[in-house]
Formats: sequence, C-alpha cells, structure tokens
Amino acid sequence: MIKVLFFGPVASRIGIHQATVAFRSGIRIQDVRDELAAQYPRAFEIVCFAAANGEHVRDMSLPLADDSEVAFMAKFSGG
Amino acid sequence: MIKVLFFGPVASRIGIHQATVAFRSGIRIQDVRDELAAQYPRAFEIVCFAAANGEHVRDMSLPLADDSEVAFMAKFSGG
Amino acid sequence: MKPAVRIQLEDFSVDEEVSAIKTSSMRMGGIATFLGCARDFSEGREVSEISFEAYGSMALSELNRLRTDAVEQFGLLDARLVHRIGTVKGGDNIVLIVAGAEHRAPALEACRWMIDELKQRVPIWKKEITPQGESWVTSHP
Amino acid sequence: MKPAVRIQLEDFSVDEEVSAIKTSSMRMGGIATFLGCARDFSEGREVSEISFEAYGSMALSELNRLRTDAVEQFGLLDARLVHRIGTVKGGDNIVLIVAGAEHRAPALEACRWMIDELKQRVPIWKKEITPQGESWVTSHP
Repeated sequence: MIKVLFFGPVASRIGIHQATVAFRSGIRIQDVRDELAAQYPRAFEIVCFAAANGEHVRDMSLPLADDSEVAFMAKFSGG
Repeated sequence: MIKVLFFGPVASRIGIHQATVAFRSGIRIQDVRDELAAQYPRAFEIVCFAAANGEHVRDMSLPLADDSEVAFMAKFSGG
Repeated sequence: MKPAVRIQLEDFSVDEEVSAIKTSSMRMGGIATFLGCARDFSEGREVSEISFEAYGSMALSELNRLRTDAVEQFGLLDARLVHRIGTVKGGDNIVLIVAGAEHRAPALEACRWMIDELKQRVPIWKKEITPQGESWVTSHP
Repeated sequence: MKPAVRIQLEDFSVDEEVSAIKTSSMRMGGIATFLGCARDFSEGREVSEISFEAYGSMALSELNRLRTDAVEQFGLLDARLVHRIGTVKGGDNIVLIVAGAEHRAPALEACRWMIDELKQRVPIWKKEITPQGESWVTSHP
C-alpha cells in the first residue's frame, strides 16, 4: 500500500489529507500521481512538488517500495 | 577659548582627555591641529578624523567660532 | 536547552535563542537574526489571522539540512531555525532564523540565505484569513 | 518605551527592542537584527575584557543620523541602534541593530548597511584587555 499525503491548499481542494494507492511491483511515483490526478484534477492543477518518504523527488520515474509515504504538494509559502 | 577633546587611543597617548587652545579671530581647525600636533606628536600619528561641535570636519580650513568644541580622533573601532 | 531546529505551535523568544546559540562558542562575534512576523494586510487586503500547516516530519528534516548546509557553506559557528504552525494574529512571530559566526559578514549573509532557502525548500503552507474569507497563499514573492 | 537610539553602560534585551520596533507598524513583516558580542580572542590573542569609550554626544547624533538615513534609503518602517560603553567580558553583548520593514530584503540589507556604517562613522573606540596587558584597537577589518 502506498500512503499519499496532502497538505494545505492541495488538501483543501481534495477535501482529505490522506489517500492510499495499491502497491504493485515496479510502481513509479508518476503512476501514483497519474492515478490521483485523474481522480482530483482541480487539486493537481496546483501541485508543484512531490516527495517520497520525506525527501524531495525530482525524477518522477522513481520506483516506490511498498509502504512508501508519498506527498504531492503545492508551492510552499512558509516563512 | 577652543575646547579640544581626546578619546580612547589618542587620549591614552596624550595622557589627558581635554585641552584648550586660545581663540583668535580667523582661527581654522588646521591651526588648532598644528598647535597640538607640535605638542603631542606621538598622539597625532594616529589621528584620522576631526570634528567641530560634534560634526565630522572634512575641510580642515574650517574657521572656528569662539567656544567651539573640537575633537581629534583615531580610527573608530566600535561595533 | 531546546533543539536548534523546531516546528512548534507556541511562540518563541529571540533572547532565548540568542543565549542558546552563544553557548556553542566563545568565538562568536556576530549574531544575525531574521524574524518574520504576521502583517495585518497582504496585497491590499486586510488580514485578520494567518494559519500555517506543515508536512511536519519533512519540514523538520529540510530545516535541519538547511542548518547543516548554512553552517558548512558560510563557516558559521552555529545556526538555529524555529517556525511556528497553527494560527497567528497581526504582529505575532512566525519564523526565526539565527546565524552566529566569528565575524558579521558570514552571519548576515547566512541569515539571508537561510530565510530565502526556507521559503523554497520547506513544506509549509500559509492560509490568510480575511474578513472576506480565507485563502491559501499559493504563489509567493 | 526606551529611545530608538542609545549609548549605555547596561546590557540590553533583543526581545525588548523587537517588541518596541513592532509597535511602530502592523505592516512589519520582516525584522532583521545584528548583535555584536565580545569574543574571547582577537588576532590570535586571548582577550579577557573589552572596554569601550565614546565621544558620547557626537556618537549619539551620528547613530541617530544613521537611523534616519537607513529608514529613508531602504524604506524601513523603523530601526533601532543600541551600543554599550564601559567594560564587557567574553560573550557579552556590545551592539544591537534592529531593522523592520514590510518585507525581508530591505530589513536584512539595511541591517548590514547600518553595522558597516556604524563602524565607519560613529566615534567609539575599543580597548582589548589581555593577560599580557591592554591595547586600543586602532585598525579594524
């Protein structure tokens, strides 16, 4: 199972802070994104960054391990 | 009478914090400096700045009024 | 002493963080700080409150990395970063960056660099609550 | 509230100065500070104490001018400058500069400019007291 987290503006457009995507061997972070973007297109309009297990992901072809924690995030506005 | 102030390293070389120079009509700050530098040559080696009545003086030909307060100062080292 | 990097609901004290950073070295001649506060308006709109949400674990690890990078890059003696979450009002403290070095230039430069990087790297989001409603800030100057 | 520009024997509190500067505007989003502290060594020598002497009236008017210039030049909402005189020990506070602006860039830039200018313009001298004797600092980095 892949745990997916949403925060702030993204969570607010989706209406939830967390979702799950079934794990399958070879699943890439892009696959998780595609699946969720189809489900929540308005929220994904503002997604700028992805993270896997608390680390920024630049290469969306990153394969995910089972039980990974993934986040799709809007532009940060802290500070 | 012109009151002359010394501080920190300059005062320390002269051994006093204050001196006076007789006022005469047309006296310039350079005249005051020349008179004191002759008397305290070691102290004036480190003099970098002059002030008259609490204002930086760049033009040493500035004429002084009677009762002026003049300072001859070493490079600052505050902060 | 509190950890050098924190994300917390409660307010912080600049004096306390300055005292804490001083304990790391007696060679510290310059301490630069940047304190971000809540303003009561933003882009022409009145703002009554600002609310912050963070991806806590990632934000904390990014802040720690920022601190390590700054210490190394600017030759700091130490650095501290504190960011509040939850809801703050106009004038309240939001974020504090403290950089300590032997001399002033690296302390001030590192402080500037850390606040700029924090805004780029650290997963925290701001919601402005105005009399007309609330909205997440999604772009930032 | 204490005056925004001071030369004093006693120590100061960063929190107190930050609170004071905040009262000048609710539009203050960024407050940068620079705190200069006494180091326990200088150019390889151990320093036990540092003593400061000022041309008090001129130093105060130069600090006030510095504040006015910084506010105008960087569009600050307010600024505060406090310098201690007398004798301080390693780790003690010496000087505090506080710059408050709507945004971070002018606050940080003004803070840097004020501490650099202070060292150039303000008639204050430092004497280092070491186990080998004392000496006035006559050149400065």
